[in-house]
Amino acid sequence: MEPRKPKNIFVKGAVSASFIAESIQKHSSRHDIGGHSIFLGQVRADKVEGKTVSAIDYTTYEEMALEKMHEIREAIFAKYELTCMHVYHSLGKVAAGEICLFVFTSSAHRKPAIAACSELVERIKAELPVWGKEVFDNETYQWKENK
Amino acid sequence: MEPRKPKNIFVKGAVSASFIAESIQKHSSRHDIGGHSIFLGQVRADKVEGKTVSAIDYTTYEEMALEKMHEIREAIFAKYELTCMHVYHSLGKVAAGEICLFVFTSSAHRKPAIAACSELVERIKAELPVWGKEVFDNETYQWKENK
Amino acid sequence: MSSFKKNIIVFGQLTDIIGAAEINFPAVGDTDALKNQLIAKYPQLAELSFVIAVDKKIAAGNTPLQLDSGIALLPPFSGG
Amino acid sequence: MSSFKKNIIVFGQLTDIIGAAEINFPAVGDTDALKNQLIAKYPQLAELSFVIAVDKKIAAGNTPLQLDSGIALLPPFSGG
Repeated sequence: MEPRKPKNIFVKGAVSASFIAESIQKHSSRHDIGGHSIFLGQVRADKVEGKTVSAIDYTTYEEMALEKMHEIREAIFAKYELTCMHVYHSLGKVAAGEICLFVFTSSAHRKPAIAACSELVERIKAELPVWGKEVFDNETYQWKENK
Repeated sequence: MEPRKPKNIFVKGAVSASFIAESIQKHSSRHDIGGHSIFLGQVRADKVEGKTVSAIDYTTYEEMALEKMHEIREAIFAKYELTCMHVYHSLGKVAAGEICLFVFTSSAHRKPAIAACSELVERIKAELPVWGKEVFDNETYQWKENK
Repeated sequence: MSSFKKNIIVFGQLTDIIGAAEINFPAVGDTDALKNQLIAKYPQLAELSFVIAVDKKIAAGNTPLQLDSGIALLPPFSGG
Repeated sequence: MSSFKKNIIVFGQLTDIIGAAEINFPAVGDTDALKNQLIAKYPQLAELSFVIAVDKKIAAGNTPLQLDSGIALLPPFSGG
């Protein structure tokens, strides 16, 4: 069997609600799926010393991120009984209120889908070489820190 | 303060992908949200003794279900720091491949959204007086059992 | 006398056993008595796990019934 | 001699400190030596936690560098 090829997860700008709807809709032909779990990261307009975050500008070390994502994907597929797994992460500017991360897992039963989605989100945040620059309304910025 | 009124969670037939997209889109004006967690229940075309499930026909004891859902909602809001919580459950026939349950939680941070969504799904399945009748392709049926 | 009969609403697979979504049943004093009389009339109920809801709350243990109590028979839930 | 210099790619807030997304830096034998020389040239790096990736893998402990190793400087990740 040929190994799965690393898939691109990066999209330019925000993930739209209609893109999410299309992804969900595509799974209606998979009659072995009983549950989908979705996580969406949304850009918050945090206030820092009187300034407000208006957008996050994302960059990545793409080749490394895709290799790492491939490794995470294989590990999650090995650990949970999933039918599908999809991950999309924004690059470039994503305005406050827009979606920057879309993680989507499906399974015959709810528990693997939910557990896999949650673990994927944690691993993506901790292990993918992606950086967010929080751009303020006055054009200054600070580098985002994940907690 | 007036207590929150029980909200109706029931929708006739399947939950459409476009309805889910609209629900997500509505939250783009909430700039205090950092993460959304969504669970979707989808009808599986299970095979039982040579017959295939073509749809699930849902019924409920509506007044009791809405009171119970209200109680669950209040408990989840008290337990987790959420900005929003939405639950939609189908009544009547939902065909294989269609969505019958849509649970949607949002929070400033991912962890409360994910934990609340997962707990909501468990409580909805265990505590809401809702019954699914699995209708087979030959018009016979069996009553669904939750595990 | 009709004042000593109560409407009981019935859900899920219990409607198959009882043959209706609502029955008119002689009033009894508590949920244990009701359960016994229901099983006497519909023996198949003994094979099925079901609970009695009184005024939209599941009766935990034997629960007294008032003449105006709303009674429902609920088989195991299977929503979602 | 240019063959003893290496391109190093730089990400996130490190680009602010180093002032570029890519630098040409004298080749050294291992990642500890590289880190020391980088801090000597860019003292602000000492205040920041960062890791060195060698051929797209984070160097765990001191890692020997080949002349053809792909080197990248990665500040703490903040995706999602």
